[in-house]
Amino acid sequence: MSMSDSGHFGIFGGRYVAETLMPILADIEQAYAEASQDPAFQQAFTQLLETYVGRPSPLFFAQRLTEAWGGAKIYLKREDLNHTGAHKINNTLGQALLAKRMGRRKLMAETGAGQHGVATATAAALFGMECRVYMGAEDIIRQAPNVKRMELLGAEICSVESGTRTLKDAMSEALRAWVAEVEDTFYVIGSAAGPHPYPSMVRDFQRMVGDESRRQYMAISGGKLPDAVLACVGGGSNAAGMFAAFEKDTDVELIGVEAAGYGVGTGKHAASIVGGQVGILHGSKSYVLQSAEGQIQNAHSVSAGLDYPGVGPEHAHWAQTGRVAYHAVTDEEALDAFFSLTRLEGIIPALESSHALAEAQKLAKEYGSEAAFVINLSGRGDKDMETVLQIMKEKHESD
Amino acid sequence: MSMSDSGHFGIFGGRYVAETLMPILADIEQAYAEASQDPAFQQAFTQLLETYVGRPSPLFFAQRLTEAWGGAKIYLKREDLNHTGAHKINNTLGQALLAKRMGRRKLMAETGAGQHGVATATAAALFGMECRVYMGAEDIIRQAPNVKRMELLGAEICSVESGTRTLKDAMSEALRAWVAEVEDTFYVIGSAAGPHPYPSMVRDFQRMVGDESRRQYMAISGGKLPDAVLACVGGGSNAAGMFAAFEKDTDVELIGVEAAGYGVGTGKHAASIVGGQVGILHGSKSYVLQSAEGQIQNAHSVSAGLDYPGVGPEHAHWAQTGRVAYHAVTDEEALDAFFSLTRLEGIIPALESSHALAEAQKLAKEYGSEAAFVINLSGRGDKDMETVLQIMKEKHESD
Amino acid sequence: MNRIDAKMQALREAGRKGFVAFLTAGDPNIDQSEADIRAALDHGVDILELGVPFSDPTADGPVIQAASLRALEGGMTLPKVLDLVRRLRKDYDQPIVLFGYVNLFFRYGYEQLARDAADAGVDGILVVDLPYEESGEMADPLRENGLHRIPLAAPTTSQARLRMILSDAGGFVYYIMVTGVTGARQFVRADLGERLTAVRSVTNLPIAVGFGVSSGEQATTVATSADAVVVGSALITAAREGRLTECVQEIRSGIDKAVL
Amino acid sequence: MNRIDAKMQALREAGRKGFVAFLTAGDPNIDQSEADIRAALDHGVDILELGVPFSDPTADGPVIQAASLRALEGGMTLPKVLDLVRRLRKDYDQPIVLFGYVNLFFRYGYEQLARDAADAGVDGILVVDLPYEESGEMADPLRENGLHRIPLAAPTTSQARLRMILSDAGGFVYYIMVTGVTGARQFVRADLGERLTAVRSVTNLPIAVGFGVSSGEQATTVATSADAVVVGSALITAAREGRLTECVQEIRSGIDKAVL
Ligand SMILES: Cc1ncc(COP(=O)(O)O)c(C=O)c1O
Ligand SMILES: Cc1ncc(COP(=O)(O)O)c(C=O)c1O
Repeated sequence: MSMSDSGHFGIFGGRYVAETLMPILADIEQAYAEASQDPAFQQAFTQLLETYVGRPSPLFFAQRLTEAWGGAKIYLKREDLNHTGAHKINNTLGQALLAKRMGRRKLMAETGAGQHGVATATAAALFGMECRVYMGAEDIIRQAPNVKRMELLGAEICSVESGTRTLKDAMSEALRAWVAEVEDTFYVIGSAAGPHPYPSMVRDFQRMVGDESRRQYMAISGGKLPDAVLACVGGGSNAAGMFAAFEKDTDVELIGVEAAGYGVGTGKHAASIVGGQVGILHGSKSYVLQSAEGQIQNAHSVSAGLDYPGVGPEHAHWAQTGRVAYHAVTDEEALDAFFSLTRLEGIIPALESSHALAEAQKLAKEYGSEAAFVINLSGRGDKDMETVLQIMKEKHESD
Repeated sequence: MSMSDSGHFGIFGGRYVAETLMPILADIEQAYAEASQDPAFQQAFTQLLETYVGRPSPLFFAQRLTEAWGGAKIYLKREDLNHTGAHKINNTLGQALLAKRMGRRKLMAETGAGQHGVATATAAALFGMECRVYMGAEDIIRQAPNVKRMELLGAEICSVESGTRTLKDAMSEALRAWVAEVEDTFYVIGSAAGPHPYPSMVRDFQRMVGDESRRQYMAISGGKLPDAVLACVGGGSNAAGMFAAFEKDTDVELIGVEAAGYGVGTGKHAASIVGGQVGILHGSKSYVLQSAEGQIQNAHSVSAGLDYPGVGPEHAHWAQTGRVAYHAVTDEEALDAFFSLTRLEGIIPALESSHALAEAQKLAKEYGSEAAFVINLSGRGDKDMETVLQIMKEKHESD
Repeated sequence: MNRIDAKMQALREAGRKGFVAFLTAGDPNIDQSEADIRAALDHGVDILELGVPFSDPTADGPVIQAASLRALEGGMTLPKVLDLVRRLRKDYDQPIVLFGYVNLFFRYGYEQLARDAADAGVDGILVVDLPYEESGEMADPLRENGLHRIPLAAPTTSQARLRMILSDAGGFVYYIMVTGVTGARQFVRADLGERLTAVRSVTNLPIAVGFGVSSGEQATTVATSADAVVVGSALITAAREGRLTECVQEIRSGIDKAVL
Repeated sequence: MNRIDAKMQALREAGRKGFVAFLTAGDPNIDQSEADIRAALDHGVDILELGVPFSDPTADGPVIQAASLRALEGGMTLPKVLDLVRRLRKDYDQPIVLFGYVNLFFRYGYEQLARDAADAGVDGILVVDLPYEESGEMADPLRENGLHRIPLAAPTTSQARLRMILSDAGGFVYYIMVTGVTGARQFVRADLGERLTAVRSVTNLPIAVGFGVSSGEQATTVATSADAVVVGSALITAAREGRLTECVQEIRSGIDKAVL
């Protein structure tokens, strides 16, 4: 597992937090460095991934989608099949194992789509730990099923009423809370964002997604690599896990897909790389949606898990070096892709993942039928059904 | 794949349907017999199970549950991790492949918990077929998330207003509808029930659950077999798939768990074997909840998927020969087990599967810590969250 | 001679077509049901098909489902259906066929049922969900008690299958005109004549055609090729709307028009 | 000499403890904010910590979060904060420390900020979320412009770490009394004296203690071991309730009691 010692990715990353948190971050860094060298830790993690999460998740050739899009062959990495329904559980189990190793009995987390909250609550239940989840009041409404799951799992849910009442504010509130409970609580960050060592650690805990995909695709293709690998980018954890494994395969195009909301031009979007500037938010330097002065701007995306004005620092670095191309797709394009996968393959994707699908649809023809895309289907869409049905209803009424 | 030629299991089974349906049942029997001998069919099925469903599903050692119950080691067969969240998808893919082979473009299904409806709608989407699902009006309310999923998947949902407005009536209505559309529609029955060849065919399409469990347990235990295998029994498909693989291992106790609702003594239950008599319902002879005269009685279970007054005929036979022991657990016991698994292991089980867990809890001490149970966790409980939260609320209010 | 055979022979000799009326026994209660049946038998019905109400009538459409439910709520049971037959027999000699679902008969016991039914004056039994393959156990007791097992044939039934299922049947063949459940329909299938010719090629039994006939006009069309016409849902609806006699008369005259 | 150093030296020489007042610049609007600040400076405040409002103040409790929001809605920006300092400098010579979050300063540019702030009359800068390790880029411009980088120390900060983070700091050490965000609290931690002794063992800088002080009594207790007491949320609440002067006076006399 690789990470820069200072926690920087080029000019990005770092550890921009209140002094109170600095010592605990150093402790976590240290404990993680040890754990990642400890075969017992790795074995416990791997065993949980296999018997509890259900890994490896399959790589599925989406034949009807491929036909419909008329170009590159579409392979889906089925993180939607993981226990709790998204890639998030990989990371929370890793962090919970680390928390246990560090002797912590309490977990806390921020959540947007609720997937990370559910995954943290799940890990807490599994390890017999307490769990508190910070979630924006708006997201509590639009991701109701996940709220119910957290309740049943015994987590305490703190409704965050400040700001846009979405993921950004949940994370701010979580940081505030952590400062107060830093002595006994492990903060399980849900994406490859936040202060060092989180971006590297979360990437590492998601890296099996890419490693498996690479192995699976090579097995299917007789040793070839895919032409492009696509993943949606909110904070960037599912994409980082995917890209890390293909980073050195320079022939493989890596494409991160951000949420363009109503369109990057409208200012109502969540595309921090495509439409933001360098800034510092929630502990690290990266691309941020902000005013000219540096006030953080509200993100907008139909997808709660992408509705965040920042992005993990390694993505900022990959964008700057050009190793990964970042595109953005609108709410509407993502919804179209949501329906395509649902109706053509019988898989209801998360709205987050639908962004990666939508970009693949745009590029499929251009790449042609000789090409192959591996797309990370980062989660299932059960949590989004109410949102989608509501939009369908509104569309129907305005027709 | 084994089945009796006449479609009987001892005195049970058979084909008690209107004349109109007899020819199509013979066609299905024939087509299935051919398909089950055709390597291409088997290969297509296996491939879908691996890359689409996510098989094999893991066998998970539930350590905290084992400790809490203080006896036999608890292993869970994780059918909850399957695509769409239950064992039902195994069977619907098998039947949809058969329908395709027979040139049908339309599927229909009955559903109780909605899992089978979702699984059928999913298979229909995957194969580009039309799909109509019959569901009791009562179940449409208590399994709302699954109704949304079916809608999104493009299935037409027919609300059944007759009788108790649950699974029994949905199946009656489906049989009525099938008679009218028998020329172009394949009826995908959701359990190991109904007229021959469905009970055998569905058991065969679920048999990998048992085969995998057997292989996985042996790998874990160094070649031993578990002491007991438990599964909940509604119509009996998940249990049949499990038991078929262990049937000849006479040292392995097989335990089917029916729903005792408010208690078998109260008459408000769904335990057809434990509390019913031999009768004929929905196409086969088996145990049925009925009045002395033979009028079918209403079942009751908190779990929509078990809320059915009949049971697959092979179970009736296993009960009669004594190969499988059938017990029944109450709504309350099942709910307790639901919470135990949720809170101790971070797995929210289906209420159906919670019945099997509850029976394991009862037996764990008696068997002692040297013993091992393999329990089929037939599905996840996302669909049941509203029901459970509602019950929690009512309990809370009445306290 | 079984009353069904006698009636069919008489109709044939008179050059007439038969009118088979289906009514659910006990709908909406036992007394009114008996009055309805008597009215039907008084106004030109040749054969009575008496539906034994069942909780889960999977071959029936909404009208007969509702009738079954009313009858059950009205307290009707299989023994009481037999009592009703016994009372009717005092005043009527039209053949009576019990029409029902297998579970009730199975629970009652096939032997006992055949004995009690024959004793009450029943002439045949039609079990909707007991196809030929499963009917073995019931066949002997029926035969021993002089009751006909009335076979059903459907548009989906092949010639080979027809040959099999009609091999030991008696009374008449109940030909299901539609692929679907019971209930009034507006049409008569165009190929009905052809279909019946196919049936006749394997049996000499008379053929009654049912499922869907609801008007005098349809009855005329059907009676043109069938030996008898079965009407059920339409009669039940008429009975509940207080115009059963008119409906019986309309069907009767519709049937009779076919042979003018 | 930097005004902070001068003030601290004067206090020490006078045997007094300092009163550091935190107010969010621009809360609830620019004019009222200026009036509030003047009132505070007029009634015994030794050092002004001027909060630069930020959209996402992750180290602040509800009171200062709300103040930031009001200030932003009132049109406050970093350049306007500097204008405010410039106006205050005409009438006051108390040291002024800008207190803010790194993103605003980063976007403004550290060089530019250091120049403009010094020019306006600012004496030090405290960046809540810019720990020692990340402060390198900002350190030179501040030094070159004669501004102090005010370091924060927390209860979680180890001795080794204290030594590092205080190595090139100036002005005073801001010691965070609680593990938690800003906001009024009812207690003073019992081991405060001990903690401060530990800090003093690695630095000669004076120590201001803040986070949670909200009453004259608490101020007395804190001032017993600290060189200065920082009060923020309590002042903001008082200002919004129209009793800022009273609150300033209460704190002032609380502090002064510590050395009687
Ligand atoms: C299914 C799914 N995909 C993607 C994301 C975005 O997060 P990340 O960019 O860290 O993968 C989320 C966040 O909640 C999610 O739930
Ligand atoms: C998760 C789950 N388990 C069990 C059942 C009961 O069916 P069966 O007995 O056929 O396995 C259902 C039915 O819906 C179900 O959804």
